[in-house]
Amino acid sequence: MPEIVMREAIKMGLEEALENDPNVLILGEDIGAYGGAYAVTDGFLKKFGPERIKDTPISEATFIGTGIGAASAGLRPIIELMSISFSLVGFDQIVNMAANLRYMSGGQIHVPMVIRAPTGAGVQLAATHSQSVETWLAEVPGLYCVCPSNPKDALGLLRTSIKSNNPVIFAEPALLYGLKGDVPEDYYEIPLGSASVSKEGKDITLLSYGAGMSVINDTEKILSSKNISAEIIDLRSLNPIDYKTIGKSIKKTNHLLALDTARKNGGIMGEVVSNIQEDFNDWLDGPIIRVGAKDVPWPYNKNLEGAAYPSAENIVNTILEKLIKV
Amino acid sequence: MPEIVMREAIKMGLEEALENDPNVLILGEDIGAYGGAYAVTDGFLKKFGPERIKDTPISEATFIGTGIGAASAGLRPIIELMSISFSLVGFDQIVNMAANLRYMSGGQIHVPMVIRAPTGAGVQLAATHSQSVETWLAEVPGLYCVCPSNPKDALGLLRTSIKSNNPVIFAEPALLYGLKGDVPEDYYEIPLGSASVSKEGKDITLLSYGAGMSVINDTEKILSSKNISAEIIDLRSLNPIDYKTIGKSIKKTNHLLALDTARKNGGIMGEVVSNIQEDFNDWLDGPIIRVGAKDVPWPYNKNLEGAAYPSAENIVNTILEKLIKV
Amino acid sequence: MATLKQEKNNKTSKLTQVVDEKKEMLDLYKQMFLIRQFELACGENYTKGNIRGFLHLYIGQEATAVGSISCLNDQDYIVTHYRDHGHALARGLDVNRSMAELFGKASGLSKGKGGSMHLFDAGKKFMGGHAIVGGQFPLATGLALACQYKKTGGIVVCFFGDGSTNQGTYHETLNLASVWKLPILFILENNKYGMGSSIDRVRAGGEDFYTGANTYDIPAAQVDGMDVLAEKEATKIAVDKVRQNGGPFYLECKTFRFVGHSLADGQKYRKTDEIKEWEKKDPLTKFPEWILSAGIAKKTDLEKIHQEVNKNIEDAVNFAETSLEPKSSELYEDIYKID
Amino acid sequence: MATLKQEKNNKTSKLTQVVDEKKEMLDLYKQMFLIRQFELACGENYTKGNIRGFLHLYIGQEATAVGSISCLNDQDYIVTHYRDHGHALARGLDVNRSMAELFGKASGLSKGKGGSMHLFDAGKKFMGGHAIVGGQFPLATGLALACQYKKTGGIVVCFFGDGSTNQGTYHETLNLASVWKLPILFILENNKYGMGSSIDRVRAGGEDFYTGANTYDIPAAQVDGMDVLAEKEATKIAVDKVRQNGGPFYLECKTFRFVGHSLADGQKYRKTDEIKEWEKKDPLTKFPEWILSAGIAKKTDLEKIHQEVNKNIEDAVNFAETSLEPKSSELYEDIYKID
Ligand SMILES: Cc1ncc(C[n+]2csc(CCOP(=O)(O)OP(=O)(O)O)c2C)c(N)n1
Ligand SMILES: Cc1ncc(C[n+]2csc(CCOP(=O)(O)OP(=O)(O)O)c2C)c(N)n1
Ligand SMILES: [Mg+2]
Ligand SMILES: [Mg+2]
Repeated sequence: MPEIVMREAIKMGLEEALENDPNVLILGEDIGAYGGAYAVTDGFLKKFGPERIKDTPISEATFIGTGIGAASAGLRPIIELMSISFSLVGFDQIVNMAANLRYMSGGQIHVPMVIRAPTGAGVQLAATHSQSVETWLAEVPGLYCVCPSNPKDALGLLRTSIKSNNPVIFAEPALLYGLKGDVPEDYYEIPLGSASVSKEGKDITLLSYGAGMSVINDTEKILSSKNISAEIIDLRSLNPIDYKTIGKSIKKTNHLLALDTARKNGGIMGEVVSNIQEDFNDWLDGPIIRVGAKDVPWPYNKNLEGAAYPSAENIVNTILEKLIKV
Repeated sequence: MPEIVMREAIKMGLEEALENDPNVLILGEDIGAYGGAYAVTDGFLKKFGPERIKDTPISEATFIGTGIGAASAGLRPIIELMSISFSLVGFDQIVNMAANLRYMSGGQIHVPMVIRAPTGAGVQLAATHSQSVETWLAEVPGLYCVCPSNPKDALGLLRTSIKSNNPVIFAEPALLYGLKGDVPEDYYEIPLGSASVSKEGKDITLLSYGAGMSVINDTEKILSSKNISAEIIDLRSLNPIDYKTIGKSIKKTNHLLALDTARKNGGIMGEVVSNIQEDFNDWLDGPIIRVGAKDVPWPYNKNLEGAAYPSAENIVNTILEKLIKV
Repeated sequence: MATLKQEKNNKTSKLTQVVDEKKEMLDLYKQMFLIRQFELACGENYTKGNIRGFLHLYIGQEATAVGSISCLNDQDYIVTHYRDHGHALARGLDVNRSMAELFGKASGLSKGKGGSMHLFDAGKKFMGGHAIVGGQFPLATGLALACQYKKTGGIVVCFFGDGSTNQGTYHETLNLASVWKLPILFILENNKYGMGSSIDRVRAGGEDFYTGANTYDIPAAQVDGMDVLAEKEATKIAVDKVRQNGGPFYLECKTFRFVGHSLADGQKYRKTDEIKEWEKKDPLTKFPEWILSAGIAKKTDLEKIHQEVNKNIEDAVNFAETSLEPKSSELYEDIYKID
Repeated sequence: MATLKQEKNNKTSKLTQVVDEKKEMLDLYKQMFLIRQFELACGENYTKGNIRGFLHLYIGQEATAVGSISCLNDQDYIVTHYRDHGHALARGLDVNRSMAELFGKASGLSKGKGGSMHLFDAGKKFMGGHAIVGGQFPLATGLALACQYKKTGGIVVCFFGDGSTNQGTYHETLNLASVWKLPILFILENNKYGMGSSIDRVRAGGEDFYTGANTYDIPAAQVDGMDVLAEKEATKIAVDKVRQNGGPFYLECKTFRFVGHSLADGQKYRKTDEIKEWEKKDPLTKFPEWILSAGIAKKTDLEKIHQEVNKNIEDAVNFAETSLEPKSSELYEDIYKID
């Protein structure tokens, strides 16, 4: 199949689900007549009609909760948020309702729902619009959470997310909607909870997810030019986390660098690093290095935003300084 | 001064602030006529009047935001939430408004406000009412976050929190309102960002905060009976975190166990452990052990809740197994 | 106890009608009495420490749940808040398993994981029991969307308190339900207080809520929630409207709780006089009085009910007490459904 | 351009009155023209890549901000949403520093940290610029609480869009403002669309919003927001009411944006006809026509304004372009105020 951009891949996954399962419907602000803030659902209203492509009022708490209710009565709603930052307006519904319903009912209810939302900084939307809220949602038992870094993973993960019987947070890096990549023509799925080793190597494991993967890929190129062989892991799923794949890699490379493009403090990698240092201590030849965005609100100015964002050059320097002497 | 309970210490701090600063007022649900869900503000309405003790409708988003607005216009509002779980209903106001206003305005605005709320599990309130949301709020730049474990710290931290020119999350362990402790008669403050070494030791550092301190104290007693000398650190402040005090201790003991009574996944200690293993790697004689509550929604049943809650016995066993062979 | 009666359009004999009426009235009474006795038993067992956490009793409001829920059928969903025992029992949830849930036992409705504030019985389309004030509104909208989308013919009844109308989700949900013409019956139980806050101190717009529904183009009515027959009639009309028109309806029930907000409430915020005044309307006194005076049933009929119910409650407490605690492996069950 | 005029109760000579009126009218026009030209310059510089992120232009709505804000004094606070340039300029915020903020420069109002959606000037009590729809409501309540508590005599004007009324905070804040009798003037700019959603598709209750304010016991009125004088008169009455009574007032302004929601909007959701129809009411055409036809000022007066304003805008773009980028150390400034 020819290369397609991430936006297209997500669109394909949605379209396929709408076509195959009459219980799938989409709820969100301006997904219909407007065509979606990031044009992911463009054309859907015409194709699937207003009963399945439901434009909502600007009431995040309520239309998220409506998805939860609909899911618990047997539909498979997909919720689109214009930004994952707006999930904060409906946070209680996600954290207390979607995640807890099954447990509090002793397993009587399940909530097959996907919440899709653009995430992350890098497009100069400033502090209110640039948060990476998936790092919090990934910590809530009862939710699954994934974040693809390329079109192929986006489609594969979206398929399993929509088929899942549980609420899934599907975080789409806003920076990557235009990213191109190959997507297999034959049907495939990517299981929730599986990381991918996108490049093998032996000196150090580089771990990230979502928009961080392009920083990691750049990092690997520089390291390679210095004859350092890096293995690259794309976490893909933030809950559950595939510690098996990470562990296997560490046993080989004995070094780990973990990158968030979310703020370092509170990024998903704090959790990962803390677990890895405990469970794989004997295989580590030094500290695990964790990098993330600077611990500041996201600024509007391009240079400042860039300075807050992690860079491959800095990562390489840190590796050379702290881990691998060349 | 004779021993007082934590509830009394907090009450003292509030009363003192109301008496000394006419710009201090309290907003919250049922803090006036009812006397407060946990009776912390009992009697205040009569003493300070309805202009300063303001009963609010059940509108968390709005009365939190009202506090933010009032603070940015020069008042020093204290917001009481009946449970930190209810902050999720007003999460956007805290995370996007209180925390970001100063930055987004280029330093023109400041928000001297305290949000007080009971936190944590242990009183059989089940999944919706038992969350430890301070672990998320502590990760937001622009907010401070503290959580006392005893009456003395509660009063000292409350004083600095109310005097701070920034928004402070003041998390009060629901389990501890009745905990007794000495409170100095002379005026004192406890700076935000300072941990306390509550007991010196040499074999291992035990780190926790809030309700976790009583588990840690029990742990220390058992260890001591086995001739293991533990140093105990009470984090007290979750943002900023006093890495200096922790680091100093680790240089001495070379072992660290960090405990959350929040769920392990997403607890504050993931962040702490990740940083410590990186910055103090050379002083650590083994992995850092992190313990937390089980990664499940909080169940109602007493035994199940107890099983989800960390226990001193289990911690001791883990230490003996993984770190210190006796 | 005057109440509007709709004409009955049936061809059964006069005798059958009388028998039906007797049965119907005694059923209503039995349910209300069951709830009252259940709540009293809960209070007792809270004091004993068998029930923990927060406990909110429904005492005083029985007529609302019983009258309204008697109009629903099996396709209809119910959603409510933490003061949920009354709605649960009126919906016919198992008394033993309800009590066992409050005791936190494995035999409880939710295996002891939810407790008093989070009662569920999905089989009976009783979808909780929600402890975050205002949290249940969006859920109700979603269930109604499913009814509409799947054309099941079912509707959703969403119970809520006066205090919860101050949450944003109330407004958002009324708006959405109206825009999407969702089959929801909003039932406000206006007991004049949200915890310690009387509505005049926290709400703009006066004592009546149903008038505000027209802002959202939602038809609305008010009913005496202490009068089980009035409640039943009003709900019947409302349910019919929702089923026929598809869109929402708003029913405000004037009611009162005779006890504190929860078992921890000293009720400093209200006068004993006010409680006394309302107790005169106690449906557990007025309704049986009317039954007797109207000659619908005899004292012995009521006594029989009392005996039956008291036995039920005794059994339920017994069942709860003797049921097993959940196994500790249960901690990890029911978080995710297997994919 | 007919508009209700209040009687002027002053003793100055007729001549002064005429001079005052001329000055007043030209001032209003100048401000509207300034906003229009500012917005056009923004659009241009967005295309050039000098302005980034999301950019929401105020073109078409100028009469609302200018008419209403002209009634405020220095003690009064203003809070608005992300479509904030018009309100900022009408409040007299520095044009250069406003433009510099959009360019993300160190000389910007917020040192380049906030951008278009987050304009602030605390010195002028202009408290943002809020990009989370509905987020500004509670903030306004809090500022009003401070005015009330400190008895400053100031009031708060809270601007918001039709779309934002679907957020829960709208409802919560109207309720609280009424219960606490807070000095807030709620100004709804009803431009018929929230992004691509026309109000009839997302809102129950019809085209008019001000009627809903009575649910909260808040006095309300509606005004033609395309008519700067009508807007001014209505606001004056509203502001007086708020100042005198202390409590809130709700003013709905019927208006329209002639351009897309943001610079990324293809406007597929509405017809060109509708835009054309509204453009006939363009305050930048109608108002100067009226000024001339009523003999209040001459063409040359207007031309002088055009020249001045165009120079202002040119200077502002220049200022913004030549201003320095913030230093990277700025990244860590302005997070906390030193204790
Ligand atoms: C978001 C949230 N805020 C506060 C509470 C605490 N709380 C529980 S019930 C209640 C009062 C609700 O009153 P109302 O809606 O009138 O119902 P009633 O108790 O009278 O049946 C409050 C404040 C809560 N559970 N959730
Ligand atoms: C909580 C939240 N949801 C969605 C958005 C995206 N968004 C920005 S503006 C807007 C439309 C708002 O419409 P309205 O209030 O009518 O104001 P107008 O743009 O017409 O001036 C939307 C949906 C947002 N910024 N915040
Ligand atoms: Mg009530
Ligand atoms: Mg609009």
